[in-house]
Amino acid sequence: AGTLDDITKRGELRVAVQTQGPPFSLVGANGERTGSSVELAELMAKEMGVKITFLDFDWDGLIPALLSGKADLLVADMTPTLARGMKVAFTKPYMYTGSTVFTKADSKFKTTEDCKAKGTKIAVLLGATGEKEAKTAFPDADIKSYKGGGPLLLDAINNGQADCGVNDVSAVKGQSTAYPAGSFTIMPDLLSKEPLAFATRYDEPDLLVWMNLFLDQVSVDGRLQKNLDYWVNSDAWKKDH
Amino acid sequence: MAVPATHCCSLLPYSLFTIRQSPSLFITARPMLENFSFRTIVEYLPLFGQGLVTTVWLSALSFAGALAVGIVLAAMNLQRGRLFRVPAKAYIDAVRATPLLAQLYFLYFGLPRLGFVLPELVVGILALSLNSGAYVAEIIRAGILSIPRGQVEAGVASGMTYVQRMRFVILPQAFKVTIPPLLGQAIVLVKDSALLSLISVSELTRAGQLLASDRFMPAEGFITIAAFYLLLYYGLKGLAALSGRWFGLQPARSST
Amino acid sequence: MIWQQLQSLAGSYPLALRGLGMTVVLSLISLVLGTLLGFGLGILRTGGNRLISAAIGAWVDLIRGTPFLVQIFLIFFILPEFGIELDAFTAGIIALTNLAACFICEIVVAGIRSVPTGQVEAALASGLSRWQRMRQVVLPQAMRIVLPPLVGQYVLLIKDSSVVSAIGLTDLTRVGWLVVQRVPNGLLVFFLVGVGYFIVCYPLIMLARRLERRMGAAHGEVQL
Amino acid sequence: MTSSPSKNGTGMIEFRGVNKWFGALNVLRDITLSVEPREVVVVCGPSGSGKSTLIRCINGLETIKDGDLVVDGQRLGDPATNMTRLRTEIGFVFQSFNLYPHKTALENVTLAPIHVRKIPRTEAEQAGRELLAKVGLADKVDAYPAQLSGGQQQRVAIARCLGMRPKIMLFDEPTSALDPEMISEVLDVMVAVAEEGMTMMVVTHEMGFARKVAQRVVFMDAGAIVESGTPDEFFSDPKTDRSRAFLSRILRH
Amino acid sequence: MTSSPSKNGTGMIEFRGVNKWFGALNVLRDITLSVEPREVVVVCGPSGSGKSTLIRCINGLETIKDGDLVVDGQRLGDPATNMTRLRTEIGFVFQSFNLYPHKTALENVTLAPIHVRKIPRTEAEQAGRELLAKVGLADKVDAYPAQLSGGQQQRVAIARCLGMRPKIMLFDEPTSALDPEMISEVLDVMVAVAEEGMTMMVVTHEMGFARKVAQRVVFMDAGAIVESGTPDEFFSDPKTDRSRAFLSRILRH
Ligand SMILES: Nc1ncnc2c1ncn2[C@@H]1O[C@H](COP(=O)(O)OP(=O)(O)OP(=O)(O)O)[C@@H](O)[C@H]1O
Ligand SMILES: Nc1ncnc2c1ncn2[C@@H]1O[C@H](COP(=O)(O)OP(=O)(O)OP(=O)(O)O)[C@@H](O)[C@H]1O
Ligand SMILES: [Mg+2]
Ligand SMILES: [Mg+2]
Repeated sequence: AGTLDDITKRGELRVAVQTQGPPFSLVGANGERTGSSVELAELMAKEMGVKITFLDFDWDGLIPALLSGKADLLVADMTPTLARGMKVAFTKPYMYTGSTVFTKADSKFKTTEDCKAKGTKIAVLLGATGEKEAKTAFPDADIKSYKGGGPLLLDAINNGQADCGVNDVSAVKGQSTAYPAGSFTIMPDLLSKEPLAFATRYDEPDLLVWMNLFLDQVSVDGRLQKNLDYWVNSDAWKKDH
Repeated sequence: MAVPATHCCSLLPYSLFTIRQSPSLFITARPMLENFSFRTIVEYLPLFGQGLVTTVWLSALSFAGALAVGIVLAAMNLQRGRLFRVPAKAYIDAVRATPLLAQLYFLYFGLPRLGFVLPELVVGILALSLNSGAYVAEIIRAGILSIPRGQVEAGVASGMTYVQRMRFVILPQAFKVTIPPLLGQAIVLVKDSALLSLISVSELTRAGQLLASDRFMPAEGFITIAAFYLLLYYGLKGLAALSGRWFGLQPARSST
Repeated sequence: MIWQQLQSLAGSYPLALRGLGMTVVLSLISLVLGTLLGFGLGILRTGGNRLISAAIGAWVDLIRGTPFLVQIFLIFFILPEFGIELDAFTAGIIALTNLAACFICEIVVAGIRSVPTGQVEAALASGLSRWQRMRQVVLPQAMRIVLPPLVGQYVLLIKDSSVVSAIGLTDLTRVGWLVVQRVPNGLLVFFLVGVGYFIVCYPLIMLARRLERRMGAAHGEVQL
Repeated sequence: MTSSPSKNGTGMIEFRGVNKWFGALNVLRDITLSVEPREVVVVCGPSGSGKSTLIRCINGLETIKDGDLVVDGQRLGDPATNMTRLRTEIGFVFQSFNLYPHKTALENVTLAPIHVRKIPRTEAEQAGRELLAKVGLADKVDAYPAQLSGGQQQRVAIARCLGMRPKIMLFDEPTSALDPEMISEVLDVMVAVAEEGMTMMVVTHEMGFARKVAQRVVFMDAGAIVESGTPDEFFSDPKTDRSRAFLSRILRH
Repeated sequence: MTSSPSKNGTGMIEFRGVNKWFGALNVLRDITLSVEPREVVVVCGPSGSGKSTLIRCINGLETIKDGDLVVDGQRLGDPATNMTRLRTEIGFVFQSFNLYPHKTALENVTLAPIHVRKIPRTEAEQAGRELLAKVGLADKVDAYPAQLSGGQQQRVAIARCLGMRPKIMLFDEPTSALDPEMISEVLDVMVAVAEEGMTMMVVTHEMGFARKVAQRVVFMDAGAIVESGTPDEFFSDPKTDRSRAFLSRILRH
């Protein structure tokens, strides 16, 4: 019996999420779990005809949850690197984003170039691809990796603990909306182009095939685009959550 | 990949609260242990080494700070006058009743609002010292109070000042009593220092987490840091035993 | 802006209450179980059987010497590989109970050892059995030494319970992390989390103080 | 009353060639001594001579290395001997009282009767009150040890022993930690117990007590019994130099 | 030797109408007493009568409520009096010795001279060794208190006092925790100190000592000085019923 059969029998799709902040995964004002990735996962369960159970781990628990079989799949704003691909099976990318540089609006760092100065304090998220990007893009800078999600990066920049932040552009845009407009300067240029994908295990090939099929379908019928337009490419979600 | 489902009897009651049985749970696949990669650990060893070094000196500095804070607080707490005692007690209680995480953020995000932007390491050491200091203060107070009243009086009677009594009579004796609980506190501090990874201090736990997030090898990462912490634990225990023996040169009990 | 953040936070109070509830329930159950187990281990450890006491000592060292995060990780994610599958709540309870038991064991051992040998000899001389000696003579006297640090340990364990968020339980600290995504003010959010813990822990600290004073006074100890 | 060990083992307490070591220290050297039923023996000697060790051996608080020690017909160290049972027949009054600080005077007295002898609580308490009254503490039944003076504590300790209705009572310097007024309180109680015909071994330097109730005085030095005789013989005409020197010092002031 | 308080305040220790309360308990009642330089006064009385409290007041271990207490010309409780300085002139030997368990015998003796008197270490150690030799402990200089017998500890405590070269020495029941042989060791040392002309107040029930060296015996009861006189007067012809009853009890055995 394959994983899909198990899921059908169980009537439940178990999805591990990481609540890293808007726009991908967050807990709304009313305590409900929502976000771009979360809605995609819900859509998946709906197409499977089963109910969905979210397992909310912090970063330390996310990968073990998938590997140990506590979760069927993993939905987070995660970049499928080749090293990671040695351990888990990624779907094909469902969107592309990239790391961007942002600074406090009134700081002396106006461009990405400014941040390359020696000793600039660059805030990144621990373990995120932004951390790698920052190390190559700013070899002379002082890279500080934080844990706890994108919003705390913004908080650190806002408080002056670091000069520039590097994080996923969609996350930065989504999360900066919690501040008064114009608090941050977000550089227009991207340090890199990064795909985002979902992950499952290599011992669940059927589920992987299905998920890829799902991504194809929702791209073709526009549901994916609708989701991204609402969550990622605008701050339309702000007024609802 | 999947190993055929063979039944395996669980050692513990299946679940005390919710019974969530799924067929895949009966598979004896050991994805994390079977594929446990010592090679990767070795590859990451330099990183763990750096983390270990940071943890050690960070904890050592913080513990020194905690001792200083603790001694001052304990001294304040032992005064007769309320002027010193009340604030010391309030501080100790507040610190003990709230999590280190809250205290860390209080300093990390709070200090800049008052115009102090300090490096993360400094904030981290400060937070650990101030936090552990409250516990150390209680340990020292208990140690000092365990010294028989007659010892204090003997010091008083021979004309020693408060400071001389503390230095020659009370503290050397109290120190011996406080070694085991201080060891306990040192261990707590070493493990608590992992929390500093939240404010981008790169220590031992961080190295393990890196292995988990770069290579998706959480078991390798976590088990390795556990091994290193255990090493530190036994190191500290040995140190405590040594100092205990050093202070215990004299026979264990006085017959007074 | 602070005002707006506070408003936004106020809306999250059901979530916060749930988190607080989880913290309290987890701590309560594991403290009760941990205390029972800890006393058992402590009594066994002082019981005279070398092998048992060495085994307990080694286990206590292992638990005291490794991060709680790793312990909970092993229980929740690695035990299934040996066929022991636990849901997050049970795993959390087991991990916390074990942690509590090990620390409490140390406290109990210290308490038992503090009872003067003369007391044991008096009990021996009047023909009390091993268990009667423990129950009637040693434990009641050890409690004097044990109670204050025991209650202090409870406070530490309540705070340690926050690590359960690594296995997907939403306790008070975790709620802080969730809320800070929308209200990116670490200082404010974690100050409030701190207040939550304070409400639970402070009464315990007061209790420990009271016990310490009462026990001290009852036995005629003098202050410096 | 015999002053030499009986050969046939009818003694209540029989030491035969007992030796004991603490590490390299031979604390008891070849002790041979027999105490008859209803006999009162006083043990004296300089500090560190092994007096405490001697009587602690009798109820098994110390184990012996070689030689035989037979108490109430049962051989100590013999696997067939139930020590816990035997100890209920032996009362021990410690120099430092060792009252249970968390129990009242009455509870101290009734604890063992209730839990070891399985006497019903009401009955045990009745008996306990009578005993406390007998040692002059009728009004202190509900006091905790910390609320009692040294002499009162020592009397509770004696009542605690008597409560088990032992066949033998052992006293280890029962008055040395007391002040002069209290000493006489305690000695009065001990005299009363002795006169009821209890087998007793008493480590003490109270010569008045020895003269009054002891049938025999045993003088120890460096782990060995140096001299043994009736109080009159011993005090008026000590036979060895060591005992003469000792007596001269303790009687001098 | 005077047995009434001197009016002009030439006494080394002068109590004038001293009262002290512990809560509701009036532990010292209207004490008036003067001790001349080089005088040896023995204080006795039943337990709880306030003897310890009396001598503890003299070096300020207890504070007094009203009345005057003048020691070596300095009024206690007066802000002008440097208590720490004054205490270096008063040696106090505790009933329970209170030796520093983490220091050797020699270190116990030299600690205060070095740090309080600021005597150079080598000189202090030299003096300390001589003192320990004087109390018969030349071979125990490097022993820790736990390695000493009770009598030896008590002698170290006396040497520790003498090491400060005080003008006054106060002893609180220095022999009550000792066994008979040790009592005489300690008394011998005290007699020697007294004969060198030290001002001494000694709480004790050792009548031999009182007869031998005391110029005056003070009998206390319930916080008040009930009787005071030369040892001969006091022992042979006590004037109050209370002291007669007390003497009869402590002399009986
Ligand atoms: N547990 C022990 N380990 C080693 N030596 C011991 C122990 N107990 C007693 N001793 C030693 O054994 C000797 C005899 O001790 P014991 O207590 O029997 O003497 P004692 O005659 O009762 O003296 P005292 O009159 O001072 O009570 C002493 O030298 C003592 O130091
Ligand atoms: N710190 C204290 N608080 C309250 N009462 C006290 C305190 N110290 C002593 N007392 C009481 O004061 C009284 C006198 O005590 P003190 O120690 O002076 O008596 P003492 O004559 O030395 O008796 P003993 O011969 O037993 O040593 C006693 O009733 C005692 O209970
Ligand atoms: Mg003895
Ligand atoms: Mg006294």
